[in-house]
Amino acid sequence: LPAADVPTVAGISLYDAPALRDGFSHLPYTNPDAPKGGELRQAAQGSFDSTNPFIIQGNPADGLNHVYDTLMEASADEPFTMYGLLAGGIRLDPDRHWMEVDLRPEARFHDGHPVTAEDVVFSFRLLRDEGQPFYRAYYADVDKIEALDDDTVRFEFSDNNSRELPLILGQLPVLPKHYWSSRDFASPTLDKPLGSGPYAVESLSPGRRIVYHRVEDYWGRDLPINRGRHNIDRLVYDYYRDQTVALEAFKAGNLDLRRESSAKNWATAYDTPAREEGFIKRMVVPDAQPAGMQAFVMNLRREKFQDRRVREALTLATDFDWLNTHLFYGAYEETDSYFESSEMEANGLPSDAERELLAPYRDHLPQDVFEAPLPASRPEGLRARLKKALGLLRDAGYEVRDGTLVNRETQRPLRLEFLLYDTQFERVTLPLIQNLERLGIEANLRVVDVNQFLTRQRNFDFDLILGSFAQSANPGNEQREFWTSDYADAPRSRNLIGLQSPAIDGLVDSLIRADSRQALDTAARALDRVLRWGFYVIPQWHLDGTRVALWDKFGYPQPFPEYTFDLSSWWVDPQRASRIEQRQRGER
Amino acid sequence: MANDDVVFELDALRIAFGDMRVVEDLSLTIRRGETAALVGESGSGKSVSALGALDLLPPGARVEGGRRLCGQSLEGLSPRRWNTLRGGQVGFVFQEPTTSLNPLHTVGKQLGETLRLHQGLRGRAARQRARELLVEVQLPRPDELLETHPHKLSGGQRQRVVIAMAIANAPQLLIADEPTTALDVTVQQEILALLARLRDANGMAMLFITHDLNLVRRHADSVHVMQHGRLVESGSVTHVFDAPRAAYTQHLLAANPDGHAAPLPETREMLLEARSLGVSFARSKSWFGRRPAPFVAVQPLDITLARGETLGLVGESGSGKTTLALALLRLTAADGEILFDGERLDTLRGNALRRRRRRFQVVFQDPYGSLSPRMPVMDIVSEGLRFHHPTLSDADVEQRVVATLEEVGLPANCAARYPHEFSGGQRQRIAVARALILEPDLVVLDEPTSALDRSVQKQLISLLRGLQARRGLSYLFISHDLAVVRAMAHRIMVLKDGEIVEQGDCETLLRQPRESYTKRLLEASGLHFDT
Amino acid sequence: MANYILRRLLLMIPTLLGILLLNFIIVQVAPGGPIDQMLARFEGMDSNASTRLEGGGETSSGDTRNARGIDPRLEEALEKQFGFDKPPVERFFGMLADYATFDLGDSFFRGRPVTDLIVERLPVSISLGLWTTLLVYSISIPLGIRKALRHGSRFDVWTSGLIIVGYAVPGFLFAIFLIVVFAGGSYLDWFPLRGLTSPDFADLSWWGKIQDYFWHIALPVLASAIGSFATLTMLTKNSFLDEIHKQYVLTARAKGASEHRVLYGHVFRNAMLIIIAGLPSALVGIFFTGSLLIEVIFSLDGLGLLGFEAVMQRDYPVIFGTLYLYTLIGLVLKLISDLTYVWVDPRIDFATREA
Amino acid sequence: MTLRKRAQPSPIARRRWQIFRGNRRAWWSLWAFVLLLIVSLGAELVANDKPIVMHYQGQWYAPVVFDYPETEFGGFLPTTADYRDPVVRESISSQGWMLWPPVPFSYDTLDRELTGPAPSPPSARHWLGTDDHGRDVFARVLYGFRLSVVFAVVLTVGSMALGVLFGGVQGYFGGKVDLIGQRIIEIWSGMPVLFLLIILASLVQPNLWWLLGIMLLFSWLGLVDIVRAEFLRARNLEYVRAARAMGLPSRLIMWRHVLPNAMVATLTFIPFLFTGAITTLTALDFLGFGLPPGSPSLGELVAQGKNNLQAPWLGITAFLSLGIMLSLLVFIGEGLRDAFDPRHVPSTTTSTSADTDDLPGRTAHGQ
Ligand SMILES: Nc1ncnc2c1ncn2[C@@H]1O[C@H](COP(=O)(O)OP(=O)(O)OP(=O)(O)O)[C@@H](O)[C@H]1O
Ligand SMILES: Nc1ncnc2c1ncn2[C@@H]1O[C@H](COP(=O)(O)OP(=O)(O)OP(=O)(O)O)[C@@H](O)[C@H]1O
Ligand SMILES: [Mg+2]
Ligand SMILES: [Mg+2]
Repeated sequence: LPAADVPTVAGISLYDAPALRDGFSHLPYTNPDAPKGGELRQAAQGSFDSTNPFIIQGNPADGLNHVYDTLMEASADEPFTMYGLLAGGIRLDPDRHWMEVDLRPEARFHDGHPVTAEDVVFSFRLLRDEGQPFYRAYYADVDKIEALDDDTVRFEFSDNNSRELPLILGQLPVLPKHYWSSRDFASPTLDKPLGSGPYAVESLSPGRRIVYHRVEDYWGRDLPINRGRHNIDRLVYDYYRDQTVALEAFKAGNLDLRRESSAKNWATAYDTPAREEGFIKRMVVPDAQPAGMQAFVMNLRREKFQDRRVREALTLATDFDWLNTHLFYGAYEETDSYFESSEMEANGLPSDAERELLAPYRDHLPQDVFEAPLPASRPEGLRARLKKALGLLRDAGYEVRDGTLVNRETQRPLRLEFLLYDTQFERVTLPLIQNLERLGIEANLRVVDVNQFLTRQRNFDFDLILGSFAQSANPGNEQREFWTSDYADAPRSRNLIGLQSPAIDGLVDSLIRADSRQALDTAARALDRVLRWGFYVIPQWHLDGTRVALWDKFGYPQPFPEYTFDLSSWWVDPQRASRIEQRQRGER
Repeated sequence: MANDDVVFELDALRIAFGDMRVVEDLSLTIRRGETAALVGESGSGKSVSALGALDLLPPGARVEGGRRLCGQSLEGLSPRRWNTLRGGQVGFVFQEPTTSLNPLHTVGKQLGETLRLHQGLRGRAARQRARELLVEVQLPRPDELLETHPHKLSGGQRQRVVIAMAIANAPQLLIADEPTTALDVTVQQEILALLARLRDANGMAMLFITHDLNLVRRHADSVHVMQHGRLVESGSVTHVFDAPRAAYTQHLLAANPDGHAAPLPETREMLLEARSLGVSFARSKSWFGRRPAPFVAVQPLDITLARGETLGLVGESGSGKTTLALALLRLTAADGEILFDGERLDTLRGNALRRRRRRFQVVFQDPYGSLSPRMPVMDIVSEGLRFHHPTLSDADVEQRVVATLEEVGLPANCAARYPHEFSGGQRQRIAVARALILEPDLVVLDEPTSALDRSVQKQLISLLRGLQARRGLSYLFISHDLAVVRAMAHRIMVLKDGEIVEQGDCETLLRQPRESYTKRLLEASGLHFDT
Repeated sequence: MANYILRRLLLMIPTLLGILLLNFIIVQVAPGGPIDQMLARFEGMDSNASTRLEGGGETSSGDTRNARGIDPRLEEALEKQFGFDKPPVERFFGMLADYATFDLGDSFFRGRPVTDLIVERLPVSISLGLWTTLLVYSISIPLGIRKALRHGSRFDVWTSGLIIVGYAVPGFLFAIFLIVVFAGGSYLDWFPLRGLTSPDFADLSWWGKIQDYFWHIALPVLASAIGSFATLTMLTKNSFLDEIHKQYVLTARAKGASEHRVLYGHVFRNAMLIIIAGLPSALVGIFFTGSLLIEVIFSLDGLGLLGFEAVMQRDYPVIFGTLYLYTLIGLVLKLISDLTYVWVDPRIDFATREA
Repeated sequence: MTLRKRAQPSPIARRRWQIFRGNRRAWWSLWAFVLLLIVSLGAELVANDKPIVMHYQGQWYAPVVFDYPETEFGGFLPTTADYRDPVVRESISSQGWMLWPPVPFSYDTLDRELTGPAPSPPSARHWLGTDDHGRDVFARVLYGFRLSVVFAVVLTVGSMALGVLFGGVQGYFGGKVDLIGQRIIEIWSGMPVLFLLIILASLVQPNLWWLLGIMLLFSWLGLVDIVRAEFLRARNLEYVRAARAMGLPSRLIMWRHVLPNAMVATLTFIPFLFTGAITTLTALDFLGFGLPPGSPSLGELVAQGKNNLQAPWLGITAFLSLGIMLSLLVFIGEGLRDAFDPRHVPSTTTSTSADTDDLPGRTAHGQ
């Protein structure tokens, strides 16, 4: 289709049309009247020694993305929808063979240079050729990029299989060509970077802190997409090596906001005077992002995991309730789906559409897929589950002899090794191991350093490891790597389980080819069903949301955007901020 | 009886270590310009009394009784007061000169410290004065010595350094514990004359602890005799020497080294022979400077010793006697040939040499230093025995140790004590016992009797002679005490500056010395060697 | 002596070679190399020190962005970039040639010269090392001497108790304790939580800078010193106990030297030999490898952390560069300490003693 | 002569023993340590998740010694019974009785009936609380003490022996032995221990003995310099020359004459080496190269203390266990030092002066 026939739009979405009409005034989850000003101090982990986040080398500082504008900006309220930022208009071939982008003529870098199509082309090539390796992977399907004129760029794609590519290109940060052409892009630098974004680096001291200030005359400040966003004057990232200390820093008022990853800290660490006086507040900001599957992954390449009954028996040995109450302060929810907490999660009996997808593989699939409702029913209580597990193991040809579970035929005991690279998970693995031991399984835990872990993972030299199959709201190509036969033996592949099932291959194919949200959901549910009834992993838990503790000086739009935790729409309430400041000063 | 003249006074001094009382009721007074001699049996408490008087005993010692210096009581003095007193008003010469010096400081520094503490002398002035002091105590090469560390000095040289330190500040009281034991008689005379001069010039009082009654007779005014920690007699020298009242005093006066070594058999079988044996020590060189010529301690010389023979080695302090002896036993690096019992000793090494060592033993000049501080006497004495005769049973070893200790005049029940718990003379005898217990063929005795009173000395000499007679032992006997040498030696060799000046048959040499150096030695000794 | 020194200096070359070779071989044998590390980084599996050293959350967040996998060509490119396409022998000799001219190469991961990295981190390590050493030595030695003098007294017992407590309390726990109590938000907020200086350090007056500096290093130095008092104090005490009864001490007393003079002028030198003997390794330890955890906790970028991270990341140039430098300094220090022996105790020599 | 009468078979040993006993602190420390050691050696009887003995359906059982399957007690699991499982417990107590150890938890027992989240604070049920796995801290300390002590004893003795041997030989013989030996040691100490551990961990699951072996290879290096320095000095002393004159072989001279005087340093270091060994284990656990997961090590407790600041009993317990152990050892060490110190003044005379905060031997010491 010639470009002239394609309408120019302000936003694109993966499947359907973007929720907001062209000419919307502001994003729904922003407050266009939010006051500007104030400061947000956050902790960053570790250290940094570079301000170039795009390359392999160096340890880039946090927050550098604030400095650059991208072609488009994602809405936190919709899954995989982007609206033009630098791009004033987008023309996307309905068959997704090409895309054209019209740059906003008023776009300016911080030094006043206009942002031109040349810059876009330059950035694209620079990132692809010298940037981090994932850029090369991302842009592999872009056959051609071309500046049609000063403000228009055209991308041509090699195949239409990846619906996502236009959106990925929307994330392209645009770097100033005039700046970089005289500099070495490939080696780390500590110069203040030049961009066109809402913030600029004010000061930095390597490894300690980096401060951004809001660019007062930011060219895009009044764009609808930006209205009510980027309200805070100064963004400070203080580097802490140690999380305990960072927590103390927060409590001492050196940090304004903290995302808490530990349920224990969440439950116990915030009982400070400041919280009692109402200066500190905690909240869980929900999001509708699929939780993905975090689990102990069984390596199907090993003989012992071939039997589905054995695998099911292993899953029965977890005691999530105990873990959750005793170790996690009840903070988590048990995961059972691979697309947990999303539309794609399978429930109950398969729908007709799902059945249709599943039907061709009927012979390869266990009956349960078709007949048993999800979530799979499991006996209440550990003893009962162990009993069931023992039964399953006996069916699978094992028996207990002198306290150990041995295979009746080979006489070999069932031995399992959990491989970890991180001692944190010891406390959740050991109870499981003890339960397995009650079944007579000789299980043990092996904690090795990351390097060895990687080597063994690459060679698939493990029984069970902790794996995490993260899912986005729009699963796509990556599913192939997760589940399909092609990747089962490819070194370093993410098919940790070693799945080689035509049924799954087929379902993944239909998922990727889905041309509507509906079709995608159906395919995902069918896939979920098959994976779950295969008992390939021992699922763990998830949290639907982000735990944040903050000094109560922020205003934020409510309800929160559905999909992402987005700080750019927050603002500082001057009154509360000064109250907090008074308190801090008073105490010192 | 307070008197302006009284410098130092002890009143019923009692000293005990734990429940062991070592000094009982010692009282004495010393006046200005007076030399009081403290004599007595080895181990009778002389040194302990002197140390106790100045609060220098190790912790755990209890001192009771009155002590007064110039009429001022010494009880409960402040530390500061003690510091001005010690080294300033009171000079102290310790019995063990070898161990008394700080091993890590040069002689100059140690002398300088005394001068600085009490006279405030520093830098050039202090150095100048220190040099003068060294010259006064007859030390050779004073400039070099000032920069030398104590371990490079001979026994007598160290003793003189200690004396120099003691008199550096013209003290009112000088306590000298056997100050001249390591000195040859000529130097001894000069030192004593020096002390006498100081005494007369400054009105210094002197407490002179010694076992050498000759010296007492010639240099002291009054004498106090101790036995078993008690004062058995005191009075003026003439009084006591002419009419001793106490039985012990009489015994002591009567005891003189006498007798002679048993005559040698006709067929003289050589035990030890050394040819052109020489020792030299490298002098330390300054950075990048040229290395100065080494210091020759022993000029290449020949020496022979027959089986059953005693060779007396005499000579000026620092003349290389100790060095020669150590070289002979391969205990210090030397050039030349050494033959022991027909076997080349200088080429032996390792285990072969070690095995031979049983046959030649040595008593070091510094007995204290040569005893392992952390070993009880029992272990010290039995150690060699256990090693060289591994077959001996524990009981046998123990019994032999006890027997040997008894032979040298130490009771057997001292076996569980550590070296520092003994008196100087006792330690010397421990060292002798350690050497003798191995039943060697040759014993090198480096001043073995310097800390012994006459009676014990006599006992030891007769023990040694007895052993020689019975077992055909050979001795290399180094001593300054010509009377003892005469009682022991068959032959005498006179050493000066590392060279043999004269050697020959004992009696002949003593009666008709040829060299002027020997003559002076004999004169100074005050002994009369006529038949 | 000059001869001996020359020999020692010459022997440093084979020693250094030996150490480098040994390390080179072992490091090659160890599983996982920088390329795996690099790839792991892209997969979001970071292996820096901090993640190993602390407990965090119970959920591991995967990053969808990287779900795309890694281009196999990248691996080759990396290999070439890091020089792994050459055989090990060639790499080893190449490294030696560079080291001969003190060229330590560039870090794989940071893309900067190793020398720069080291120089950058020196202020932290020197601050920590210097003040800790000074603090420890200036307290432990007099304390040890005093304890020796009052051996068995009540003073001796309670000070022993105190330093033992200091030793027993794990340094990092103490550091956290200090932070919570003296720098955190819950109790006293007296000290800063991290870093060597304040962000506005450059604007401070001369005096303000000094204050700011000490204000910052007070807690880290205290935390890293706390455990070091015990050994040194006890060592000093025991060596003094050993010397204090020797005859020469008596002589010094008889000279009228004050107790202080006796102890510091006479006994000190005799007793200090073993303390001097331990000094070089203590110095190397404190300055270069020392307080990893303290550095992590107080967010200080020091050499300890640099070394540890280099090991974890298999950043070979940093590993070998620092190793080379530390070893060289260590060897020199050792020579110096040997010479100090002779200077302290002139009786000491290094000549052979035959049996 | 006023020599004290002593008529004991080995008077010197008696004297040392007496001095040691005279030092009350050392004496009690020794007792306390021995007691702790004995208790921890019998840890299985003190803290265990199995009854010591039990009576069930007229039969006797000793679960601490023998494994009985749960089926024996009416359960369905044919594996070793979990006596803490309420079902099993009920079944047994309805038809017999059980005698539990004072602490009914072993080091790896998860308290499944814990009421609150782990780590839970000290209570009657868990005297020292639970750790963040939900395991009884007291039981862990008890077992951990044993493990640590075994590790530390072997490591200390081993590194002492090696350190003294190598340092001594180099210092005593000097010359080439020293020159070359020192260089070898320098090279050796340049070994990347961390990498060796990594390699080890990739070959085997490191256990106590493996770690011990590796640590032993390097831990002695710290002692060498000090022992060497002492030997370099002592070999020039007069009594060493005297010993040589006696014909003693070098090994005996080193052992009997030089070593006792070089012992100051060595003896001082023993308690610290000992606890140092435990800290080393801690560090290894910390880095993840330590004992297999779940092992009761004090090091792990320390790490937990750091990660669970909200549960101070973890850190405090770890600190107290280390502190008490070290104090006992230091005090015992001081007692030993005194006992072997030839100059030690028996307590009868010092008892008065020792307790006044005064210089010892007021009158006698001078000043
Ligand atoms: N530290 C000590 N502990 C126990 N007993 C000691 C100690 N010092 C000395 N003695 C004992 O005290 C007694 C007196 O010793 P002292 O040194 O005064 O003898 P002395 O008269 O000087 O003998 P000599 O002439 O042999 O030097 C001796 O029996 C000795 O064994
Ligand atoms: N290690 C050494 N280094 C340098 N010079 C030394 C060393 N040992 C001894 N001397 C010097 O060698 C000379 C001889 O010393 P030696 O000890 O043999 O004398 P001596 O005859 O035994 O004297 P005394 O009768 O005083 O003991 C002395 O001048 C001494 O200074
Ligand atoms: Mg005496
Ligand atoms: Mg001599």
